[in-house]
Formats: sequence, C-alpha cells, structure tokens
Amino acid sequence: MSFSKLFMATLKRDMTIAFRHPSDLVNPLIFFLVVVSLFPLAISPDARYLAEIAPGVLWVASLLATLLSLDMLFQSDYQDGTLEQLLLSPQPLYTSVLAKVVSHWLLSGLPLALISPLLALMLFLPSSAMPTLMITLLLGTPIMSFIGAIGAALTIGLRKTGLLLSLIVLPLYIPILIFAASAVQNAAIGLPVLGHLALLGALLVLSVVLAPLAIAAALRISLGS
Amino acid sequence: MAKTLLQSVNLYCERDQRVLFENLDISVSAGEVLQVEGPNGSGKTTLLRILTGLSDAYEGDLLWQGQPLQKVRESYYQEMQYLGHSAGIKQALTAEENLQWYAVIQAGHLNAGSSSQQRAGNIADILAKVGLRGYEDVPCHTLSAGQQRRVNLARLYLSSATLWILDEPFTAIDKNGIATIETLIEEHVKSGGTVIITTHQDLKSVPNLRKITLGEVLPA
Amino acid sequence: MYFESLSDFIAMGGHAKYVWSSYLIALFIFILNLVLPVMARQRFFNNQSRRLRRETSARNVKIENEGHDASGS
Amino acid sequence: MWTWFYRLGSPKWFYGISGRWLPWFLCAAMVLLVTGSVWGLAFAPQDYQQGNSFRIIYIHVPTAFLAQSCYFIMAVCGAIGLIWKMKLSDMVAKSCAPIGASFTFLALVTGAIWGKPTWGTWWVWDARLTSMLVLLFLYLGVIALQSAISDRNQAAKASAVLSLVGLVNIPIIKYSVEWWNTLHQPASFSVVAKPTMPIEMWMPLLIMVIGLYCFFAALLVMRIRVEILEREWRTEWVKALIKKR
Repeated sequence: MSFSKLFMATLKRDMTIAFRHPSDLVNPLIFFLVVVSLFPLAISPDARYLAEIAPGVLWVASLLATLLSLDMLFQSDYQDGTLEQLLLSPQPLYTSVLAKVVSHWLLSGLPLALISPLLALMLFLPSSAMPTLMITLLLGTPIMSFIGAIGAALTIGLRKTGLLLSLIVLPLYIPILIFAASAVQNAAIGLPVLGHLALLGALLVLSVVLAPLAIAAALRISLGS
Repeated sequence: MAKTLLQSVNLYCERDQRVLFENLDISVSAGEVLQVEGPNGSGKTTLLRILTGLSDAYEGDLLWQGQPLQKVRESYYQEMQYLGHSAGIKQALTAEENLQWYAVIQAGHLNAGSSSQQRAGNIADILAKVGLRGYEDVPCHTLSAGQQRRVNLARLYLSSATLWILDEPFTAIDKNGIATIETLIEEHVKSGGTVIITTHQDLKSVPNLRKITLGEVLPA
Repeated sequence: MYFESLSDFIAMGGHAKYVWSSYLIALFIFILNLVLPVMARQRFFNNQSRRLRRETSARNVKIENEGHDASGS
Repeated sequence: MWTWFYRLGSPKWFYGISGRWLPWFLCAAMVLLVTGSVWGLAFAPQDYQQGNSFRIIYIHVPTAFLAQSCYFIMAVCGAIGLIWKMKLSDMVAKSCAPIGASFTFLALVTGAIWGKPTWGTWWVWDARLTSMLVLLFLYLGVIALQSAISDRNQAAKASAVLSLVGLVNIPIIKYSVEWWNTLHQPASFSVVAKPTMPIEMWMPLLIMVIGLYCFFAALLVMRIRVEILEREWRTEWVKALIKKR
C-alpha cells in the first residue's frame, strides 16, 4: 500500500463528509466575518485607525476561527468509532493523521485565506499589504491546523472540550501570530517581509514533520483508557 | 496442539478504584472461539479493548504469538480485525464509500492483489451477502440501526485477518442476520480462524467454543 | 548592615511598599506550596482510613450473615 | 524485567527514602532562603540607579529561573514516563506543574511590582515578562488538561505530550517575543556567565537560587509522596501505613 493511496483515501473521505454538511464548511467563514466586523463597531469606523489595527485584527480573528473549527477534526470520528478503527489499521497512522489535518486545512484555513482580502478591504488595509496577508494566512493556517490537531487529539472524549482546547492551544499559537501579524504590518508600511515569511515557512516545515507524530501519540493516549 | 495466538498473563485492570479483573489468564489458539460473558459493567468491553491493544489501562502481559503485543503492534494489526461497540461507520457516507475506505485502511489484511475495479465488485458482492443489495449508494444515516450494523459486519468479509475480536456483534440484528453471522463465524473457525466475542446469545452451531465469565470474582 | 537604622531598613529608601509586598507575596506563595501537599496527604489518610473501616465492617457483617445461614440450614 | 522493577519496586522504595531526605531538604531550604534574603535585604548595597527597589531581584530572578527549569524538568520527566513507562517519572512531571505555575506567577507578580518604581507602570510588555506570561499560560494549559482527565495514567501521558510540545515551542516563543520586542534588558543573572554585578550583590542571589532549588526539591518530594500514596492505595504497605495512624 503506497503512501499516496492511503493519504488520498482518507483525504477524499473527509472531504466528501464535509461537503455533505456544507454548514460545517461555511460556519468558520461566517465566524471570521462576524468577528472582524465587530472591531469597527467596538473601536471606531475611522479608516486610518482601522488600517493600523487591521493586520492584528485579521490575524486574531482567523486564529479564533481556526480554533473553533478544530473540534470537527476528530470528535465525530471518535463518536462513531471510526477513529479507533483508524488506530487499529495496519497502515501507518502518521499518513492518515497527515491526511486528516490537510483536509481540515483545505476546509478551514484555505477558505479563510481566500476570503481575507475582502475583509481586509472592510478594515482599509493598504492594498500593498494584501498579498502578504494572503501569503501569511496560507503559511500560518496550516501550522495552526497542525498544532491545533495535537490539542484536539489530546482532548478527545473529554467533557467541555471547547474551553480546554483553547487554553491548551492558544499559547502555542503566539509565535505564528507574532511573525504573521508583524509581516502584514511591515508590508503595510513598505518594509521588507521576506524574513518573516521565511520564518513562517520554517515553522510550517517543522510542524508538518513533527506534529503528526505528536497527534498520533495523543490519539493513542486519548483512546487508551 | 494448535499454536497459541493471543495470550494474556496475569492481567489486572481497575477502574475508578474498582477492580474489574485480576489474575486473568486467557489464551486462544487457531480454530477456537472464546466467548466472554458477564453482567453489564463487568468489564467485557474493557477487556476486548485491552486485547486489541487500544487500551493500555492494565497491568500484566499480553502476548501475540509469544511476543509482547506492544512490540509487534504492526504485525498484530495485520492479523486482527476488531468490531467495536459503536457503529464504526460514517453516517454521511454511503455503505459503499464506508467499505471502500475500510478496504484501504485495512489493506494489510485485505485479500491481496485486488485492483480498484475488482474491489468495487467485491464490495457490491459483500453488501449483497449481508442483505444490503440495493442500499449501496444511500447515505448510511437513512439506514436503520440493524442495517448500519450490517454495514459494519460486512467488513468481516472484506478482511482476511485470522483473529476476529467482536464486541456484541448481534446488537440490533434480526434472527436471519444472527444466523448469517453465526455461519460466518463457523466458517471462519473451520478454516483455522479464531474469534473472541462478547454476546449474551447462545452460540449453538459454533465449534470449539470456550467461555469465560467476568465479574464473578468479588473484590476481597 | 547596609542601612543606618532599623527604620531606614523598613523604609527601604522610599521603596518599602514595593520591596516588602514582593517578599510578603513570595512568603505567602511559599507557605501555600507547603500547606497544600500537607493537606492533600491528610485528606488521603482520612479518606482511606474511613474506607478501610467501612470495608472491614462490611466484611464482618457478611461473615456474620454467612455464619447465620450455615447454622440455619 | 526493568518495567516490572520500575512499576512495582520503585514507588515504595522512593517513599521510604524520600521520607528521610525531606527534613534535610526543608532545613537546607530554610537556612539558605533566610540567609539569602536577610543578606539581600539588609546587607547588600543598593543599586545606584534603581535604589532599594532592586532588592526585589533576590526573589524575582530565582523564581523566574526556577519556573523555567521546572518546565524543562516536567517535560523531560513526562517524556521518560511516556517512553519507559516509569511511574515515578510521571509523578514527578505531575507534581512539577503546580509548583512551576506558582513560581511563574510569583515571578510575574514580583516583576510587575519591580516594574512600578523602575518603569513607572505596573505592567510593561517587556520581552522577558511576556515570555513569563506565556510560560504561565503553558503551565495552566498542562494543569487544565491534567485535571480534565480522570484516568491517572491517561492524564499523565496526555500532559506529557502537551508539555513536550510546549518544550519544543518555548525557544520559538522566546525568540518570537524577543524579536517582537527588541527593547529589553539583557538577562541579569546566569550561572555560567561572569556576573556583571559586584560580588556582594551577586552572592545573596546565588544563595537564594540554591535555596530555592532545595525548596523546590522539598516541595516536589512532598507532592510525589502524596501521589505515591494515592496511586498505591491498594497495596499492603500503604494499608499498613493507614492503619498505623
């Protein structure tokens, strides 16, 4: 059994399921939209002011949207017993976990990155910063999916997971938030951003390689009682 | 004498400061059926999950073909098929899609050499065997509980594992279905397979049946 | 002694409230750290001795009943 | 064979031997901490810039120092417990979390108090204070996860994984925070580097650090002993202990 066959089978399965529950797909996006539109209401509709806080707001909002979408990663598989079958498969768990996280990103992070310019317009982010915003989201949301999946795997089957999951995962998101938001800020005032993006890329590579190991271990632990 | 496949030595398990079982020595060999009995809450499911290697909330040793189970996990899973308490199927997917995914992730003990067309044919045949002809492409949430259970049981046809571990496979299944499964188990055992099963059902036609009962040893 | 007098020492050159509050909070947290495990230990022994007593009494009752049954039959 | 040894032999042995160590740790901690703080408070010269408020350093720096090494110990012991299934190691990891969190909290509070006379505000988003804050979040996450899982072994393993992930993240967090805020003082104390402070300022700090390590060891042993009792409740030796009381 080749790596790609196993990977694609799980990816296809998760995508099919998600497309049969379109609301699961759309909800994080709506959340993103609502949270972002709260800031002008709460602070000020002044364009200059909003442009200044836009990078931070967009990034915090996408971080929260990712966080809230994490429970769809393993929870339903846990409830219907397919997760334990995945663990009992003779195939490497690393691959199937990788496929699950990638499908989570395709369903949550990628759409967020794609609609972010629209919301950036609402916050008057300078158009020179748009490409950087999209690139940071494209690089940063998969890292958040990977790290978040560790937390999701650790909290499977516990009661009241939502708050616990945020407590566990949010501190780990801090470096991504710092690098990404300051990259967008730099882009807005015309400073170089390549260094930031390189760091984000390095973090992405690190999380692709290491996180599935932690996720697989966490899944075995969570189902092991 | 047949070779011992799975063996537990001095198994001990406690839950919430209550001893579920202790000094439990089980061994199953090829061509045997082990029926685990006991009242609700006596730890049948816990025992089965321990035997699959899912749960490690135990003390004692578990051996697969004489080797510690933790060390030979991969080869154990090539040879072991577990049907759990829960449905084990995705409601949003059709019966066929569910089995297709299982065909891939169980590939270690899938009947080897099957191309995807053959497998599709296989899956249709298998669904017909468990009485779901005509239900291949409806989402599982439209099926009844018993039919969903049958989709799960269809995985046994998909597998070439030697050891089956079945947790209450007869739940929600009608008389005909029970007879079908019993035949299936019988055939499996006759061809040298091994089954560990929890059920309250009497397995009349099954050869080489042994029983153990949990929950009789009260904590001292 | 670095300070001229005790009152100088307590005044800490005008920074008394910062210095002394830091040390007091530290003392409080140190004591809390000491007390918590001691209390947990106490609680464990209380709970377990209660459990042991409960179990021995239950066993005694059981033995009595069994004795009764044996004589009755 | 080894796992059997660790599983059955170790906790009882540790309980016995640690009972003998504990008073020594406590005494050493008491003597060193009292000496260090009296020296630091009354005999060390004041800082020519910060005046006497600098004396907070004798509590702030050792706790901050210990808070970080405690996380390291927690993660490493968690890993040992995860890989070699050493129960004692799990217990060390579990006991580290609340102690470390309380020290982190203390370091933050004393840092804030120190900040008031130095910077004029209670809180500054200074790089080191911010990484301490994130460290506190990491500790709280581990504690929250630990207390959410009722099964002891599972809780130990899950929090071990989490603290290892945190350990991998800590350098990244530190780097990112320092990068985010390049305006920070260089670390004022390190064991290996040559001290920039005069010796009469620096000695009490060293004594406080050693004293706090002893105190930490004592606290750890106390918590582990309770943990051992709770895990071994059904063994004869614990039952005998209970009956003796």
